[in-house]
Parts: sequence; C-alpha cells; structure tokens
Amino acid sequence: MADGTQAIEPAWEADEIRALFDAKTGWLDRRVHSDAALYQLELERVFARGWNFMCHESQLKNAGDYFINYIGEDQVICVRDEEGQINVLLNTCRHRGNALCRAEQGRAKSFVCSYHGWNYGLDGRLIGVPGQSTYYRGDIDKSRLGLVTAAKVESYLGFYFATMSADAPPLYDFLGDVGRTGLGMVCANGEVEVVDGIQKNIIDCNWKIAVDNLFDWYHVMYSHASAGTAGIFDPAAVTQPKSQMVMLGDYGQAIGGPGLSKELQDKIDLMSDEERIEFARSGQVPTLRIRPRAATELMGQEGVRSMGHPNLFPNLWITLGGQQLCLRLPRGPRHTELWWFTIVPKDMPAPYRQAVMRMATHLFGPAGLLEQDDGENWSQSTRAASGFSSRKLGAALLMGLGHDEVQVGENGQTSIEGYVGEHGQRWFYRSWSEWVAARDWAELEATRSAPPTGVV
Amino acid sequence: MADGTQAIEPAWEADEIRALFDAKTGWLDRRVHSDAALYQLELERVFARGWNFMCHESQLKNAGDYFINYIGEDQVICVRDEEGQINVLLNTCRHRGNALCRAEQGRAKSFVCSYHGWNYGLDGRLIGVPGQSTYYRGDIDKSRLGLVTAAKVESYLGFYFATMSADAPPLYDFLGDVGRTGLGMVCANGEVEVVDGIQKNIIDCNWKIAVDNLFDWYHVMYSHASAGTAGIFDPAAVTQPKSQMVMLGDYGQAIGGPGLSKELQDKIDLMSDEERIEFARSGQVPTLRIRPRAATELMGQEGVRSMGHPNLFPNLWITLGGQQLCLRLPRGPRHTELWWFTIVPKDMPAPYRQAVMRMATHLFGPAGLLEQDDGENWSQSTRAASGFSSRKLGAALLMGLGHDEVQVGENGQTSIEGYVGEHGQRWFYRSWSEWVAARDWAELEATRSAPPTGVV
Amino acid sequence: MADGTQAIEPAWEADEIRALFDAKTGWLDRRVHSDAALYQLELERVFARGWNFMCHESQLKNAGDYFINYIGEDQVICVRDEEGQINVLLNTCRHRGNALCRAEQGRAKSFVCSYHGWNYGLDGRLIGVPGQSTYYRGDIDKSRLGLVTAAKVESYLGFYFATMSADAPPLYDFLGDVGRTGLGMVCANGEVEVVDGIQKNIIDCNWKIAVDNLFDWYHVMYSHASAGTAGIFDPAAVTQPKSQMVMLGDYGQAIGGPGLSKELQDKIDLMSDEERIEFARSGQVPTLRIRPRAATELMGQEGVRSMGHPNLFPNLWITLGGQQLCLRLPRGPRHTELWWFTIVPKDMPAPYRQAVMRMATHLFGPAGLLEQDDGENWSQSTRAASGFSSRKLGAALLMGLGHDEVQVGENGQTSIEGYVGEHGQRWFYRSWSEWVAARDWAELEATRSAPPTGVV
Amino acid sequence: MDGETRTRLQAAQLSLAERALLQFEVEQFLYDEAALLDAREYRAWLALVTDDIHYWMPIRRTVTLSDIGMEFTKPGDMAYFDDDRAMLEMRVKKLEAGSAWSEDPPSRSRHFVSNVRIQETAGAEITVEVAFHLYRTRLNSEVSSWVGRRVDTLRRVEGGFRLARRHIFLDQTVIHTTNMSTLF
Amino acid sequence: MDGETRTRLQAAQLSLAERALLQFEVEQFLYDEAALLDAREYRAWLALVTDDIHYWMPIRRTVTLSDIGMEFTKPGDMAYFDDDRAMLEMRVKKLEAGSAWSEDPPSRSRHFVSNVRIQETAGAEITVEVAFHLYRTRLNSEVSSWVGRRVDTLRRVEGGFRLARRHIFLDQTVIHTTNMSTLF
Amino acid sequence: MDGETRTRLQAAQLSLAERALLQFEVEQFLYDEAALLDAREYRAWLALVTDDIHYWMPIRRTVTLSDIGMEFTKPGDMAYFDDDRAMLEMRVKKLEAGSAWSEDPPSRSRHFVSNVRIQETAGAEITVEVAFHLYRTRLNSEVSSWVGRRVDTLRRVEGGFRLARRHIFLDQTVIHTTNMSTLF
Ligand code: FES
Ligand code: FES
Ligand code: FES
Ligand SMILES: [Fe+3]
Ligand SMILES: [Fe+3]
Ligand SMILES: [Fe+3]
Repeated sequence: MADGTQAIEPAWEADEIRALFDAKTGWLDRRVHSDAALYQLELERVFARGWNFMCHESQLKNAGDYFINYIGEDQVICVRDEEGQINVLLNTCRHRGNALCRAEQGRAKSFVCSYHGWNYGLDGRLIGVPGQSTYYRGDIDKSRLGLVTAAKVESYLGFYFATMSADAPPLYDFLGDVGRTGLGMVCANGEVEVVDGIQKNIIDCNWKIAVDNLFDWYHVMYSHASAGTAGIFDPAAVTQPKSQMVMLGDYGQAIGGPGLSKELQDKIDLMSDEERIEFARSGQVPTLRIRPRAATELMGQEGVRSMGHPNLFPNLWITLGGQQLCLRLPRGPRHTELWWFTIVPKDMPAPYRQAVMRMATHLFGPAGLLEQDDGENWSQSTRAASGFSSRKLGAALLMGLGHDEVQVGENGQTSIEGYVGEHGQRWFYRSWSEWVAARDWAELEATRSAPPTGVV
Repeated sequence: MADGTQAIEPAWEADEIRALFDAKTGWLDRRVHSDAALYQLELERVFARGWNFMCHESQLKNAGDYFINYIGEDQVICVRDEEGQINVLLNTCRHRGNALCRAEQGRAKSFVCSYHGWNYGLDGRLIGVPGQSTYYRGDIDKSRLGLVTAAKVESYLGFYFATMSADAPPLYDFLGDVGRTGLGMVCANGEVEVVDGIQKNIIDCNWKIAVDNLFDWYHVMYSHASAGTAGIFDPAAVTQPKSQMVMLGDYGQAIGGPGLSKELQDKIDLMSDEERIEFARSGQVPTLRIRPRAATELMGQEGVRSMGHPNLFPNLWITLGGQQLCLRLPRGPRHTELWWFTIVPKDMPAPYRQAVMRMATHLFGPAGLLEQDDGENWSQSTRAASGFSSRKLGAALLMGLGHDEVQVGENGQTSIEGYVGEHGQRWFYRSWSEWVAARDWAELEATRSAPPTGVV
Repeated sequence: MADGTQAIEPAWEADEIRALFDAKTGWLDRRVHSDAALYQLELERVFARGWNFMCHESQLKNAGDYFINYIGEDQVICVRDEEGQINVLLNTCRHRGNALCRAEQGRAKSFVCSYHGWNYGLDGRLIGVPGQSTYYRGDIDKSRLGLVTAAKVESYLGFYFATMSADAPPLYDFLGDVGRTGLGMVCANGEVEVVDGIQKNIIDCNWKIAVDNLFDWYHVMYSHASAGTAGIFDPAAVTQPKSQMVMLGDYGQAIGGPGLSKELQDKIDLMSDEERIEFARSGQVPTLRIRPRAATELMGQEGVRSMGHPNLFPNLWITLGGQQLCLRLPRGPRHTELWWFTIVPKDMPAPYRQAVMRMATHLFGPAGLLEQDDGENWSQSTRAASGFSSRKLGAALLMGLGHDEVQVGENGQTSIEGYVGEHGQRWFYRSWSEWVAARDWAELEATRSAPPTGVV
Repeated sequence: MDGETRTRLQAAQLSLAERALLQFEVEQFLYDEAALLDAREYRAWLALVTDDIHYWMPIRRTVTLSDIGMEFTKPGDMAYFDDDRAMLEMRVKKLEAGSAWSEDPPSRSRHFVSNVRIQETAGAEITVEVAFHLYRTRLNSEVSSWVGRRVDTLRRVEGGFRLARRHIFLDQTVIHTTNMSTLF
Repeated sequence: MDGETRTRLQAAQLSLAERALLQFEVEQFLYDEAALLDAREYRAWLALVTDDIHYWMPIRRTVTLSDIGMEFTKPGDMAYFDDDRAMLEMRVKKLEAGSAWSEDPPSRSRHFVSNVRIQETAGAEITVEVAFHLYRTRLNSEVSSWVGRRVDTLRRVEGGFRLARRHIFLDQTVIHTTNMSTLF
Repeated sequence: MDGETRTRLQAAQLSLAERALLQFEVEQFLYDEAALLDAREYRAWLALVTDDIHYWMPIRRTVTLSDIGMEFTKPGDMAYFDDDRAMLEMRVKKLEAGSAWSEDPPSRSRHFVSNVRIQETAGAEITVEVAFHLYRTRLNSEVSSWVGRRVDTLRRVEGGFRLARRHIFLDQTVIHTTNMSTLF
C-alpha cells in the first residue's frame, strides 16, 4: 500500500527522549508511537535489556518440549532439557545463522540445523558437527559455538522470563511487589496450567498503544458498548466512578482497574468457599470467582482487593481476573503481534472451566467481542502518530492528574483508589522514557523514578 | 515485492534543492521523483504550507454533511456546520489521536470518538467528555482541546481550500489571475455542482509526474493513439502545432493546452447561444461547449480563449474544459492517489449532461480510455528515478526553451502562444524547487521567482 | 507484513567495511546480509562498477532480438543491432525516463517510447523525435540524447558481459584464468546455445547468501538429504571427504567443488570418446559427461579436473557441469531474483539433451528438488542478520582455515585440494569487502588482495 | 437466492431437475464467456453481448451504517464503467489498435466465477448473481485482485445465451491499481 | 470425497442423477447462505441455523511433521470461534447494536464457496466439505483473505436445509489482521 | 467451451442431461483429487495418476503482442514442471523422506478448482479446462497464490477417472516465492 509516512528519523539524545513524556502535565509526544529510531532503541533498551515473558512451566511438561517466543524481534526457543531445566536459546545457528526451529512449538530430541546439520543439545551446547574430523580437521572449538542463551532465565510461580542482559536485577526484584501481586492473581485459585491453544494475531498499532490500553478503564464504556448491548458483559459494572484501584511499582510495573472496598473484602474473607462462590454468582462483583483467603499471601492484603489489570513491564498483560495473559510483541513501530494465553487452575471443576473458556474465547482474541473494537482504535491512533500535522499534537494523559493520593496499606502496599483515571498510563510512559533514555542498567538504576508517593 | 531502491537519503540543503531544477537549461534532477527526504520536505513545505483543494460547496449541502480529504497525508474532515460555514478539521482526537471519521463521506450531528466517546461539534469544539465531572474531577479545559482546524479555510466560486499555515496569503492572492482563470473555466457556463461519485485510485508514480503531465500536450498523440483509434477523441485536433497557449502565474500557478485564436474568439463572441452550440458541435473547436461571453468576466479577455489545463498549485488539475477536477494526493514518494471530481452546470440540459458524463466516465479514471495508458508511463518514469544509474540522468524539459515570448494582453493577462512546448512543466518544477527550498512563507516570498516575462 | 527490522543504518567508513570480514579468523559480520546502506554501496561499487553477465550470443540470433537484464537494479536492454553487434542500453528514455521495453524479451525494429514517441535505434542512437521541427523548433541535439549504453560490453566464448565503469579492466583480464576456466567448462563439449526458457523466481535472502552457497559443498549432504532419498542424485558421491578442489582468482573469481584426481584425469585423457561416455555412465565420476581432451585448452591442465562450481564475481554461478548458469540479481538487502539459464552443446544428441533437460528442470529452479530446500536455509539465515541480538553474532566461515595449502600446477594454475572447506566463501567475502570499501577502480586495484598462496 | 426468489422460480414451474439443468447451462455460458476474456478473444466476447447491453460498475464508498444508502452511486451518477455496446466496442477497438500501451505487453487475467445463483427467469431473460474474483497480473510483478458481486442478465437466443446486462458491484472502494484496463 | 465416502454414498442407493441433484441443492443452499452474510443480512442468516449448531474454528499451529498431531487444537481447548446458537445471536446483536465500531463503517465481505464435496448423508443430515475463501476489505485499504477447509453439516427441513454444524479449518496460523469481525 | 467445442460435444450425441451428469462426475473427481493434495495424501493422489501422465508447467514470459507466440515455452524447452510418473513419484518420495526441509513444517495449501469446462470427450478420455487458484501459506507469515489455467485429461477407468495429463499455464511470469514445493 502507498505509505509515505516512513519519515526520515533523527537520532535521539537522552534528554530528548526523557522529554517525550511530561510527567508534570501528562502530555505524551505522539512520535513515541511511530518513530523508527525510537523503535530500534526500544528493541535494545526495553526488550533485550528487560525481562521478557517466555512461557509457563505447564507448557513444557517433558524433556524436549519446546515453545518459540521472542525477545523483541529476536526469536528464542524455550525448551525443557533432560534435567528438567527450562532454557532460552537464540534461534539462530552459530555456523551461518539459519533458524533451528521453524515450528511454533513441538517436541525435539535435539536441535539439528537444516543447513549443514550442526546439532545442538536441549541446553544449547553444540554436540555434533558433521565432518568435524574430516572437513574441519578437528579444528573447531565446539564449546565456543553453542547456541546463545539468554543472559538470565528465572521463574516466579511457574512463569518463566528471560533477559539478554547479564546486568539485569533478579526477576523477583524486577517484578517487585506489584509484579508479584500480578502473577499472584493468576495463581490465586491454586496451581494453574496453560490451556492448549494460543491465539495470535497482528494488529497495525504500536505495541505501547496496546499496553497502555490495559490500564484504560475509561474506554470500556464507549468502545465496548456493543459488547455490552450484546450482553456478554456489563461495562457499567467495571467502571463505577469510584471503584478503581491503581498500584504502581518499580521499573514500570503497574496494576489498574476496579478494586473491591476494604469493607467488602473483609466480608468476603469471612465467607466459606460455598458462600464465596454464591456471592460471585450474584453478580455483585465483577469477576468470575472470588479469591480464597489464601490469595492474600500471593497478592498482599491490599493487592488481593484488585479486580484489575496487571502489566508486567514492558508487555505482559494479565486479564480476566488472572485467567488470560496477553503478550504484546513488537513488530516494527506500527505493528504488534498479540498472543493470548488462557490459564486455569489445574483442579478447576468442569463447569467453571467451561465458563472461563467461554469468556476467554469470546471476549478477547481477533474474533472476541471486546477485542474487535479495540484494534480499530489502536490502529487509527497509531496512524495519527505519523501524519505531518497530526504527529505534532500530543496525547493527553490528563485524567485525574493531581487529584489523587497514593495510599499506603498496613503491609506497605501502595494504591491509588477512587475514580477511573490515567495514573497507570502515565507511570508506564514515564518509566518507558527512562528505560529508553538510559544507556545501560547502571544508568537506568541511577536515573529511574521511584513509584510516586503523595499526591499524584 | 522485492525492492531495494529505498536508498539511504541525505539531508538536503536549500541550495541543493534549488539546483534540482535548472531553469536555464530545462534539466530536472530525477531524484525529485523518488527521494524520501525530499518527500518529507514536500509534506511540510508544499502541502501543509500551501492551499489545498478540499471540496466544492455543493458536496456539503446541509449542516453535518462531511467529506474526508487530505492535506498531504494528514486526513481532514470538511464539514458544514449549523451556521452554514464549512470547516476543515484534522481527523484526530485530541485525547489519544484516534480518528473521528473512518468513512469517506456522510452526515453527522457531531463527531464522537469511538475510543472514549469525546464529542466534538461540527466546528471542532470539544462539547462532551464522558466522566468530565467524575473521572476528570472537572479538571479538563475543553476549550483548549477542540479539534485542530486548518489555519485558514477560504473559497473562490464555491471551491474550498485550506492551509495549515497562518502565514499563507489569502486564497484569492494565492490563486492569482491564473488560478482564478482556472476556476473560472469551471464556472464559465453558470453555477455548478459536483456529480455524486468520486473515482479514486492509486498509481505507483510520484505525484509530480502526474501533475507535470497535465501540461504535457506532447504525449497526447503518442500515448493516447489507441484511444484515438478507438474513436473517443481526436488527438491531432488538440495538438495542432501552433494552437497552444500557456499562462504562468505566481506561486507556480499555470494553465497549458490548446487555445483559440483571438480572431476566432472575436467571432464566437458575436454568436448567439444557439450559434455557439451549433459551432461547438461542428467539431471545429476541441471542446464540448463553447463559453458564453459572460465567461470573459471569470477568465479574462485572454484566459477565455484557453481550451487547456489549469493546475492549481500544487495538485489540482482542471480538465475536460472545466468539467472534471483531478486531485493528486501524495502517498509516499512513489505513489499517488488520484481523485476525479465531475462538475456540471446546475441547469445543464439532460442531453448535455449525459454527454459530459459519458466523456467523464470514459476518458479518465482507472478504466478511462486515456488514463489507462498514462499510468503506465508515469509508473515507469518514477521507477527510473530510483535506479543507481538511471537516477543520475536528468529529465529533459527542453522543448521550446528560449524560442517563445511571453505576450501581454490588453487586460494585462500574459500568455505564451504557439507550439506545444514544456513551458508549463518548467514553471511548475521551478516553483516547486523554490517552495521546497524555503523554510517558511517569509523566505518563500523573498526568494520565489516571478512568472517569466520576455523570451522564455 | 509487520517488520520492524529495517534498522536505522549508519554510514560506513572504508575501514569499517574492510573489518566486516576477518580473513585471519574467518568470521563474517552478519550485517553484510541485511544492512541497507551497505546494499546501496554494493549497487554502486560491485554491480555498476563490475562486469555483469548479460546474455549468451545464441539468445540474440537476429538483428532486433532483445533480452532484458539488470546491472544491479538498473534494467538494461541487450540487443543485437543490424551490424550484428550486441549492445547494452539503459532501459530509460532520455526525455522523461519512461521504460522503452516492458517485455522480458522479444524482437524490435527500434525502441519507441510509449510516452512521447521518441525513437531509438538498436544501437541506442536517438533517431526520431516527434515534433522535432515544429514543437522543438529544430532545437534539440539528438546526438546527445541517445540511450545510455554500458561503458563497456565485451564477450568471452559467446558470453556477453557489461560494466557501467569506463575504468574497468578488459573482461578477459577481469575473468582471469579462473573465470575463463569457468566459462570454458560451459563450452568444454563444443559450441553451445541457450535453451528457450529462463526460470525466474525471487527468494527472500540476501544475494550474497545465495552466492556463497555455491561454494558450499558442506550443505549438500544435509540440506539435500531428501533429494538423495528420492533418488535424483547421490549427495555422498559429490562430497567425498578428500575429493575437493578450489581455485581462487583475481577480483574474487573462484571455483569450488569436487575435482578429479590427476591420476584419473590422466587415465581419461587416454580414452576414446566412446570409452569416456561409458566411463561417465558407470557412475564413478559425479558428472553427466566427461570432458574431451580438447577441454584442456579452455580450462587448463588443472582446471579441467574440476567438477565444481565456478562463480564469476559477483553473481554468476556455473553449475551442472557447465550446463546451467544461475544469475543472482540483487533486489534489496533481503531479496534476490534467481535466473536459471540452461545451456547445451549445439550438436548434442537428443538423448543426452533430454537427460540434461531432465536434470536442469528437476534439480534447480523453484520447483527443483534441490533448490526447494536451499531457499529455506537462505531466507532464515538472512532473517537472522537483522535481529537485534542475532545480528551481533558472526557467520563462522572457519572450515579448513590454516589447514590447506595452495598448490601450483605445471601450467601455473593454482588450486587447493582435499577436504570440503570454506575457502571459496572466505575468498568471496574478502574480495567483496575490498570491492565495497574502495571508492573507485584505482583504489580497488591498489588495495585488493591477490589470490592467496601458501597455507590458507 | 433468498426464499422469495426460490418461490419465484418454483412458481415458474421448474422442477428441481429442470433448475439443475438450467444452472448447468448458465454456468457453462458464464465460464465460456470468462474464458474468452482470459484468452484475450475480445471480438468473440463481443459476439456474446446483446445490442442493448448495460455494462455498469458504480462507485462504492466507505460509509457508516447510518449512511449506508449512499454506499454505491446511483445510475446516472459517476461510475467506473457505464457502457453501452458502442462503448464496449470502443474498448475492444482500443485493445486491437496496436498502441494500447497499458495492454501491450498484455496483462494476464483470470476470471473466477463462483457461487452462481439464478435469481429470476422472466420470459427469455435470466438474472443471475455470482461472486467474482478477477485476478490480473501484469509485467513481472504487478498483481491485482478485484472482488465483488455481479448481477448478470442473460437472454436466451437460438443456440445459447447472450449477455444483456452486467452490473458489477466491487467490494473495494479506493482502487489500488494503476488502471482497470481489463473487462470484468 | 475419497473412495470410501463415495462408496458410502453409493451404498446409500443414490444414483448418479440423484447425487447430482443433491449436489445442486446443497450448493444452492451454501451459496444463498453465503450471500446473506455478504449482504449483511445477519438475522436472515441466523434463521438458517439450527438451535444446536456448533460453529467452531480451532487454532492452527505451524508444526513439524513429527508433531503434526498438534496442528489443530482439539474440541474443548482454545479456539478462535467455539459458538453455540446463543453466542452467534450475541454476535449478531453486537452487529446490530449501532456501536460495533469495527463494523461501522461495515466491512465488505465475499464468501467464495468452492470444491463442494458431499461427504456423507445420514438420515436428515448431510455432511459437506468445501474449500472457502473469505475475502474482506475494510475502510479504504485494508484487505484480508481467510482461506481454508470447512466441514458443514446440513439438516434437511421442510422446504430446505438448516446449518447444524460448521467447523472451520483455517490454513493460516498467525492471523494477519486486526480482527475477525466477520462470520465465516 | 467455445462454440466449436460445444458442437463437438453435441455431435458426440450427449444430451444436455448427460452433459450435466458428466460435468458433475468430472468436477467431483477434480475436487477429490485436489482435496488429497491439500490433505497431504500424496500417495493416494499418485494412485489417481496414470502411468503415462504428462505433468507440465511451461515458463511464461511478459512479451509484447507482436511476440505473443513466445509467451509460453514449448514442449521440450525449459519448464517449471515437466514430469512423468517416475518424476512425480520422486517428488512424493522426497516429501515422505523426513528430511524435506522446505516442507517440514509442511506448508498448508488449498486448491480452488473453478470454471470447470469439459472441452472434449474422445473415447475414454475427457479434456477439461479449469481456472485454478492454488493458495499456499507456510510458517507464520508466508503467503503465495498461484493462479492460471489448467488443461487436464481424464481417462475413464473402472470406478472412476485417472489423471492422464495436466498442463498448467500459470498467469505469473517471475515467480514471487521462495519455492514451489507444492503440487498443482
Ligand atoms: S548454518 Fe547451521 S549448520 Fe550451517
Ligand atoms: S482517543 Fe478520542 S476520546 Fe480518547
Ligand atoms: S519519456 Fe520517452 S519520449 Fe518522452
Ligand atoms: Fe478494550
Ligand atoms: Fe494523458
Ligand atoms: Fe544447495
């Protein structure tokens, strides 16, 4: 298609990058959603540097089970080896670069390159080179030619993440309380497994527009009006003017969305399992299942009240009360690939499981009654970030700015409670601009903002 | 498709830009038709800065009628408001950038954004923000968040134009005598209206190749030979060696093509309406209808003789004796979107109207007997502007250079009369290079050439 | 498709370019297969500067026969004129740039431009300009406006080559002994002609990955295992550990692949024609027909033993024992157009011809049993040259480095004999980096490496 | 064929077998006619067209549901094709002229005629709706696909049918090709 | 229809002529039904659907031959569509809501139903396989093509058929479009 | 089917009904055969091919009208496919080898067989022309469409047909895909 908006991009200085989002006013430079040079920096400074979601342990049950994922646009193989360890290997042969795996998932004994037959173990070690003694005359140091592995691979609650940077902090610290609360939400009803079948589709929007949308409970009422009319959900129920609860954490971690009041939570905590289920069915809370008391351990006394959307910075959305994950993979400044993982407690009774599946299938994904309309808004917003006149306008993240206050719970968890607002989006872009401006982890640690306190 | 010719483009200095066209020799640098950095400059310095054709008043009869058009690649909404005024609004929500309209035309009471429901009046004012008092806590200054409007919107003879530059001269002055003569041609037979249905197609050529072609009566004989054979028109009749008449105006305005001799015009001026019609039918003049005497007021004593093609700089071609407009919208350096507007006098008798429609449908547009062949030449010429060796060759706009003289009519209108030549093309590219070299309106006014006088 | 890997490319200094391939270690920077700025330099410094294969004389039997080919991405017309000379003309009209030919091949009396009818002779001279005396008033110097011709067009054994650089050495010298040996292989069985029908397809790989693969006898066993299973050829027969013979020449010329031992060649030289044919049929040598003694004149005493793959730098592969040529045309950094020419001795008996055709049709080309699998490896390797993490890895051209010695035959021809290795690939990339680093022919001649001697 | 149409055809007293045979005849005519265009046999194609043919492709616009009435231009308004027989003959003459540059080298087309539904038979005339896909490739890389609904009227004549009306409702709005030099 | 199926049909005592007429009826039903979707007559389309319909599109994955068993997700696993009648009605309600932004302006679709092969007739039910190509264009430049195999079950009712099952096996794995807001 | 062919078929004494039934049989055979390829049942497909099959796809070139005679290469010249049964068996063997990398992960194809026109029946042999669209998608994003005309000869055998000749006339000239590892 004709498309002349691939502008000639300038190189970016660190202070220019920081100026892209003005935390004082809430204005965001629209070029963050279209600029090709910024995008290249993101691949380096957000994706290769950060912790990227890879898979859940249940996806790789046996030795040799593998699942292809990405760190930015670099393909990696997530594979369980004979020792049961999950490895993350760059999917490119050390000989000439050919891909080892071209499938999306499967089971392998080892990875043999289809070009010249180099053979790599499930841990990435180069274990076979045809002609090693003849053609190579024995002169090849296999120990230096294994597949490149992620600098670190760590997991929390069975969810695996990887980073290409050896300087990255431990995953546990990177997630921080807010990120851990997010993953806790997924496991709040017991041990989980990923349902077979990951929906994947590509939307013509910048990946960050998809991400910031998950904090955006403002759009639900209008964007998803038709899904409401159709009867699949009730937009009003989740956007009560004063039911929101936002939690902001280090490194850009955040959770936003409806929350239960402390009073209600106290009441729930006193219920028996049966009572809780009955209460959830009554429709008084916007969730499928109410969390058992044990969830407090995973989510904290404040976090457990959240019925909202965690985002694990940069690009993993936890939704449907923890029953779906949506990974947003960058595909150039104007395209994003969305992957939907559906997750259920292992021992979920069949009727519940069916109810979850029904929501998972019908709300999100390209044919989902909600998602259909989101894509349209996102792609048009991305388009406006490129026009000569329209890209000069900012994006107005003004909602609630200066009107709320960060509250600190007894357990130290902080939250912003009250109206639907744009606190989550502001924190996301503020953190993002710091990630992209910093040349390395040391600079990022030295320059990044701590989560806001006081009036926000 | 494989395409390696997206060269790494240098930045351009003003004197380099001016050197792209050599007015002394007529040689044009082919890179003007392919260079991506020049293209970005054009979006800024030709399109956003200049006056762009938007629509004719007849397209927007009632309040709320809207029509989508472009300023460069920026989409704008042309809409008539309740006061009857026609507004030009940038089609991007001030909140997050989403498009307000995704249709090509229609009728609206107001423009509601599908993302969060911000509602804008037909004049662009922000009139509704969901959650203004709740989510926003009243803290949002709607008066600062209306849709961006074009810096100026002005009309002449019912044709609306817009510019993004507040420094632009008034439309009347920008058109100058030559531009006004061009629009006068459209209205020479009385008040007009746009017929429903605008043909739109995308050609893989640089927009300027499409524009310069309209001055090019040299190609008619050869390019359109088959249309001549088919019998839909007579190429020879319009390219008589000595019947041409070119008018050049300020800011790059120009008209080129066949003209009637003063003698013939004098004769026609003495005819009754019936005689004129009879004379037109006789085929002695290359036009559908001869202009009534009153046209002199609109076109001037000299201009009224033109049977040629006005171009309103930069990209609005007036053709078919004023019965079609063709807008050439830039879509990257190598693609152009063509829009064909068909215009008829309101009181045109049915048989005439049918004859006009028949020509309009069958000459131009993607299925038109003429246009089919033009696209082929344009796209191949654009392609040659990219090859490593072929882009080093110039385009040879040599025809008639130094052989003609600008004549000044009694009323001060100037024209170059005689042979088919390339005067129009040279004036177009000379003006274009000055537009692109100048940083702002002040510099353009200080540096642009006046229309040539004397020997050309 | 979503594709964010079009990185912002830096400009390249000469020493950076030379550092892209490290001849000492055999490591190649993967960016040579993806970088857009390097690609632009290649178009200038490899293709426009070098000698490009155009056609074989048998393709243009009669005056007016023409065949379209490319120098880099510039289209050229190869045409035989009335004097029987073969001319190479840039396919772009000197008036406005339009293409003269849009067919792939054909017969023409002259080349008439479809835009304004300028008419060029078969030698490129401008012989007709419509309106020369009228519109142009005789003021057009046709002698300066002929089609641009290649700076030099020369042939060897009926194969025509062209360069855009007047400073290029004569074709004979450019080919050198190694290149001439390669073309000699094609003609080893007598005078040849090109069979009608050139297979053309586009692969999403960098052109150099396709080129270096022709020296790569390492991949045969594994990549083409299934073709072996199917029974169309025997991979083992051509990759005997110690049967290889590599010849390296000036300017990057090279031949690599299996070779006969001197002993065997001596035996063959004593055979009668019938004995040779019988011997070939016996399957003891990996070729369709064994060369007659006369081939020694064309290929030299050492060269005649080669059963391998010559590459005429930069992009003409000679294969199937000289019975097919494959031209690799660059189409951007990530796409290559492959053209397969099939060549048979004019007096080849029908059954042999059929056997050749059968191999030509079924081994190579997009549906060929070998080629199918090559494309997959090449495109995946090209892809890996773009990823943020994967492009940082080198390509490991380590095989045999430092283990072989260049042998000098009695007639002065040099060869590296023994194991399958990566000598050809290293020589290709080393020469390529010198070609691209050098600003002009003088600098290239001053800086290029001579073919290696001694230990390699 | 909606329920109403089916009723019309049934009322026309056609048995299932008769309808199936008519379907066969109509399909074969449409395939033959398409093949002539794809074989560039324009004269032979013209011979299958009645003297009073109306060959029409209105302009489609992207509009909202509330403006859906203006999705297509109306007869008498602008159109991409609005041809009578004389105009079709002009098109063929142009193609035969030896100087129709956009069709020399000629493009290569393939008319896919699918989902053939006979809508009405009235006297000698049969109205039939099809889903069409006109694939065209030109030169070495240009590819276009035009897709939409076609409503044809066939008139039964001695030995076969003639095309008396072809109304082409394209699914595309902006045409993403340099030209439409091909017949639909 | 493989040999086995053919045998089944022949065993069902259908003569060639009977099979040809059944083919005609089935094709016409499928074309009519497709035309309703393309004409955005969603309510009328719903009327052709049984109460117990299963409308399902599993997820396809790029896998190696050794893992070919996991090419499609299984019933009960995740899918792109896994609808009963209530869910289809919800989809239609959404389309009618006046606020289904992704379908307003409405997209323009064309369902090509090709290679129709009746696989089995069992009582009132007929199982039929087709190759489908769903072409969709939206706004002024968005174009999508979904291609694959469809296995439909039709149930014969008074005056025609009803759609009792539609299993859609897409050829694509990653979906290269912003949404699938269209029915297949 | 042009007028001449129709005459040939009519001269062959086939009534309209007989021709319609033959059409049905031929179409079903072609659809079945296509479905086998799409289901990667290559062995079963081979069983439908005669021993003397000629499976041929000449090379098409972009040429001017004055050179139209050289648009396709001729038999005996170079071609993309020029296969006898042994060669087709080799192709299938390769696909079954477990090391045909370009087809493992296997591509996903869909053969659209459209505009079926029986051109001639001579003894046991029937010549049939179709417009084909071979859609193929590979890995997660590669999509190819091959389009053109196919002339097949079917030979009637006990219980059905066998494919005795397949001549494939592609509409594309330069092939814009990495490979053609699929059968047409
Ligand atoms: S590229 Fe993997 S083995 Fe050579
Ligand atoms: S983007 Fe328009 S209301 Fe939010
Ligand atoms: S461009 Fe060739 S004659 Fe004008
Ligand atoms: Fe949403
Ligand atoms: Fe023209
Ligand atoms: Fe190979």
